[in-house]
Amino acid sequence: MLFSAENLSVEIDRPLRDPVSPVRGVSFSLDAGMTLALVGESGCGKSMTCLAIAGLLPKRGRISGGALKLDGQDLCALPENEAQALRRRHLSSVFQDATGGLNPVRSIGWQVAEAVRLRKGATRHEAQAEAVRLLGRVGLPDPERRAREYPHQFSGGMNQRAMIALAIAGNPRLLIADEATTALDVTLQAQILDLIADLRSSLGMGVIFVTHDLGLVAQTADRVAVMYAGRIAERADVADLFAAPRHPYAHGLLSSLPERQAQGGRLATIPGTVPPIDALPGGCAFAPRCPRVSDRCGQEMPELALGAACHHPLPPGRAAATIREREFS
Amino acid sequence: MSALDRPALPARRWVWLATLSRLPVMVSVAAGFMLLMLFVTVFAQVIQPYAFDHVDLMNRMTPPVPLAGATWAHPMGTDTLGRDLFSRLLVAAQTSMLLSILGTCLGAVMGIALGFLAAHKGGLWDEVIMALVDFQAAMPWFIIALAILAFMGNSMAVFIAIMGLYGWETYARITRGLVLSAREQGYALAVRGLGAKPRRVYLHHILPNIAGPLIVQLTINFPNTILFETSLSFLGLGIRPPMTSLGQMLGEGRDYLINAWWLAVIPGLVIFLTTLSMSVLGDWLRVKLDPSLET
Amino acid sequence: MTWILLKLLRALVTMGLVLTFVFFVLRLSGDPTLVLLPDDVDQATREFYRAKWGLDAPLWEQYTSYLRALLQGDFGISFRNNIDAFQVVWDRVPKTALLGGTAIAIALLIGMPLGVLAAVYRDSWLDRTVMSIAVFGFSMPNFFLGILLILIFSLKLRVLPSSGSGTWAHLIMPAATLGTGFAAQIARYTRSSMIDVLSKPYMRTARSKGAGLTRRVSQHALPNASVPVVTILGIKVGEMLGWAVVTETVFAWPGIGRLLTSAVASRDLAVVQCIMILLAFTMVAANMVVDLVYGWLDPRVRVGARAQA
Amino acid sequence: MTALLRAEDLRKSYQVGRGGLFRRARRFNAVDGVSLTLNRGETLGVVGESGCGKSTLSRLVLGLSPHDSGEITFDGAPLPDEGSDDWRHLRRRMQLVYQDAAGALDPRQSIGTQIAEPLKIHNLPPERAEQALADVGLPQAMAARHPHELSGGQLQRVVIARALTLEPELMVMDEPVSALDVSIQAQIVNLIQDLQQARGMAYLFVSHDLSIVHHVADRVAVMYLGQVVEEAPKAAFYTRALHPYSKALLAAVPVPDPATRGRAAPRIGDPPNPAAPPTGCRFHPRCPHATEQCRVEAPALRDFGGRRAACHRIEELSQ
Repeated sequence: MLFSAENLSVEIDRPLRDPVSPVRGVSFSLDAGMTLALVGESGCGKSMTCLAIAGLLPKRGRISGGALKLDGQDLCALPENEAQALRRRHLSSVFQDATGGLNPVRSIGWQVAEAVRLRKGATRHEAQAEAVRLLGRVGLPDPERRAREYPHQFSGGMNQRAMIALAIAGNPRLLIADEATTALDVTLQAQILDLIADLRSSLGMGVIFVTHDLGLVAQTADRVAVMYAGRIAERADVADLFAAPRHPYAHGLLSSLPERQAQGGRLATIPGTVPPIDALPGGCAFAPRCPRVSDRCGQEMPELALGAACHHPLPPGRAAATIREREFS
Repeated sequence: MSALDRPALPARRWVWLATLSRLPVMVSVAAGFMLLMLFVTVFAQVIQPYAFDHVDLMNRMTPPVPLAGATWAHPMGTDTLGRDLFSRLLVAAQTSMLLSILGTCLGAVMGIALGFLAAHKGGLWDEVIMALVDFQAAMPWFIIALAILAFMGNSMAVFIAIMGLYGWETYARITRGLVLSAREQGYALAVRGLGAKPRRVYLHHILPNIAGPLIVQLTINFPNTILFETSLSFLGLGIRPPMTSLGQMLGEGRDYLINAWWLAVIPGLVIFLTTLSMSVLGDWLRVKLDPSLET
Repeated sequence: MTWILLKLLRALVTMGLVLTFVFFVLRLSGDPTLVLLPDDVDQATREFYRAKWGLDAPLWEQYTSYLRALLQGDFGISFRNNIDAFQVVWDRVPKTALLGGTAIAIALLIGMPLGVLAAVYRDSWLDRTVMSIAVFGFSMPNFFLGILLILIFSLKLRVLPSSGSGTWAHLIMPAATLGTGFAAQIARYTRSSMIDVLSKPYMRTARSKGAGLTRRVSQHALPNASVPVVTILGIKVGEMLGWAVVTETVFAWPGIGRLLTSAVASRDLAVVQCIMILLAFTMVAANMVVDLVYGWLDPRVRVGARAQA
Repeated sequence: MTALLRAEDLRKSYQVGRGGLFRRARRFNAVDGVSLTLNRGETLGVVGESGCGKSTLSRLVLGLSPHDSGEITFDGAPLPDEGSDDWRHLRRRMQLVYQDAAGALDPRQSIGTQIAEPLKIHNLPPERAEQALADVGLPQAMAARHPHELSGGQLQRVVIARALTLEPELMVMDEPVSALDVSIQAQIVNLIQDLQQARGMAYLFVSHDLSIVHHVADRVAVMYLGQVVEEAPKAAFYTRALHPYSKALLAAVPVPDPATRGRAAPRIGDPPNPAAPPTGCRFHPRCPHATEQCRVEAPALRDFGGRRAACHRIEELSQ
């Protein structure tokens, strides 16, 4: 196993108020060459999970519990500098805003070369050559010249390619792509996804793919973890999830997609809104919006069992369409 | 008025009270000092124990109270002509405050009006006003003021005009920027799209939304205006005898540093405390009113 | 290259406007013969001097001949001591340049690092201390600070000379007086600019590369944060020239400021005019330098605004 | 029956950067010769990627920003000049809802005041405000709140309610659900459709999301770099698009079904700078079927039996 998160929790301190926990007991694992999708709506804790793994939590945030195992070594148990060294060597991230993610006063080549030097300790000259090679590898035409240009001279798509070049510098083993294609147009998005898939198989990386777009999940992931209010609601193989989701939230999410509706009809919806993380209901956080809710849900937090954290999961393998008719209308 | 129109007034009033009770100590002290200064500005003539220009050659250069040789008749001592320093200080503070308030307001009104005009009219208006702004910013205004005052002589009107012209360009630039960006904000566009006339958009929506940053600018500018006035008077070019201002007192007192340091230090201290209080208040207001300035 | 030419053109227009403004303000504000000549001279003498100084011509002609003279580098004759006004002013330039340069150096060397530290350790005791000192620093009227320094170091402790110039000891107090407020402002601007930059996504990118704090600050944040600070520096040069006049007066520092106050007192029109033109030129030049530095710091300006592909 | 909205050869350009002293500023044709019609009660979906001019178009047809050339008629009459009294009166009949609901509301005024504002402007009975709030499914208590206290979905409901108070005949929806979460998106889409059924409004529905447009639109127009390249009834468009760009767009949509994996993404490269569009057919540098003719000659929008497309090679390619 390449990487696993075990019962990961994150806490954020707030001035004059109690700290909040945007991530509460999240566990998943992935192997080399595999893509795990973390999917959920805004505020579900998927991005915070990524930042915790990458060691990029904001100043006031910290990992408050659990373990992050990279090749069996627990990053949380190691001394800070050793953990950061391991992360630097083996782990890298690509974020949504590529243009903002690149330093406007440094050339693209300088920035990629810096990543090469920091990860591999190459000489300045080697790093420069490697940067040009990487820029070519991610599909930038004329990388020699492009390396000397600045982010404002690039289009959004080119900047995202440059960010990917920066991320794969030094052949990391785990790539975290946090909404990496969200800001891009569909035609570009498709090409960037192809690039990531291609790099994954040629470099043998594990990929944690964070998105809110279930279409992207279906197209890219091997395994999926659906998050809701800081916890994993459902964890499954991609085919199983889309064929027969077990958690009512995952089911509701899938049902609300226009693609999965009869034409012209109304879309299935999940009533209500996501509760703010500092005012979560007791028990299951989804209970107030859940069509299958019982008294037990309001009192007892369901544990993740057989892929779904729910006291009343939908039965496995049942055709989703019939349930939708009955419960989400 | 429909039921929907009723704003939640009681709740908001409560918020204000709560904020007042949670003021940081420094801010409370600064606010207290500024209130005191305002009180002096209004009532200087009422509280002064002597006329500020009352000469008493028998009691010259008596020191202020804690020092040896001081009398309670002149708690802050007297100057070289035996005039009561406390009374002079009150009147000087009044003059300085009045001039600075007047100057700040003149500059603000002019700048804000021109800024609005530039943003609203656009085109040539905008170009001309912004050229004026650039020009004003490119002139060493303090030095020009110095020359004008020296050559035009002791005219209060000229002095006030110069104070008013000081700093207007900052308001103009800020107002123009704020109006332009507020107008591009969704809400202004949306209200226009509902069929509102420009007057409604400006008065009901844009002005309330940009008032915060403008007030902040006012508090930033006020200490500068005080320094502007006191510096000119210090050099003997602003307020001149027989009138007095804090800068003028300090300038006079400077010649007696060796024998009577308090003649310079006391007015200096008042100037310093005023600008300091205003800066502290301004910083606090800035965080409160304009979160965009301090992320 | 176009933008440099445009800047140059703009600077020229500004200079032209300043020259015009200075001319009319000074000519309209009083008759120099009334001030310079003794009260009891007769009208004929007065007229003689008016003619001699070219004050009898229509204003428009005075203005054109004034511009023509300026273009030839002729700033007129000092009314008081009958020598070339430019020479009188130019002799004082090194003193003011020394004072101003030292003050700017103090401001940058103290203000920038403190601002950076305050931003990096934001909300810590260090930040609060630095920022409190900064508020004191820029609220302090510079003439008052000067007087306090004289009181303490010259009159009480008797370690530094209270006025004049010549030795390094003479420079310490005036430079400190002029530099303090400036340093405080630079510290504040640097801090807020750094705070802004530190929250930018590219700082997270640098972190995710594994760059250490020193590297992140020096290689990634500072080059970006210094852009607005440099802009402020250019704007503040004018303000500083004003403060220099006050400081030079307090310490009897024989620079341009001191010359200005005495020339103003004696209504030496040519000298005042020359000083104002020189200072305006300094400000315009400072803004040009800032623009150039700007281009050097920020490739977005340097490469020119090519629309995003 | 006359169409509710008709646009004929609309053009709008913006200045890019500042002009020099001796050089004209470059202009960027955001909308470059667009013609379309919208009937009463109908939904026309306008799709395209960023920079294609769809947002500009949505403001042009409402008269919110002036067009350079071309003609817009609303209910048979040309749009009055922007800012005139007629123009302001016309606001009652046409309204805009766009992506940034939080931005569209004044942060300092209560929801109630803002919903009632159009009624004040047009001297209409204030009761309509309560009705509108109920129509979008918000409780009356919401009226006392301020925008920052509401969630994204609620804000979008407020914006829709504010537009509804005027009982418009045309609503232009510019990416109305793009900023919302999936589950909230569905709620708003349903609301928009319910309102249309109840009130018979016509929608110009602008979106980059082809699946949502598929769900709500009757007809679809595809824009690319300021021009309409294809326009067709929904069913025809989604079953068989004619233009190569439409095909690429449809192929790139990530389908939420793992069974469709393994389709190769269309390799059409990065989009060009919209400020400097290519010659001839604007899609030719990215088009797999481009010929010499495409490089030099701009294709006209031609009729293909109830649908239109702008491509030189449609006949060959559809064989």
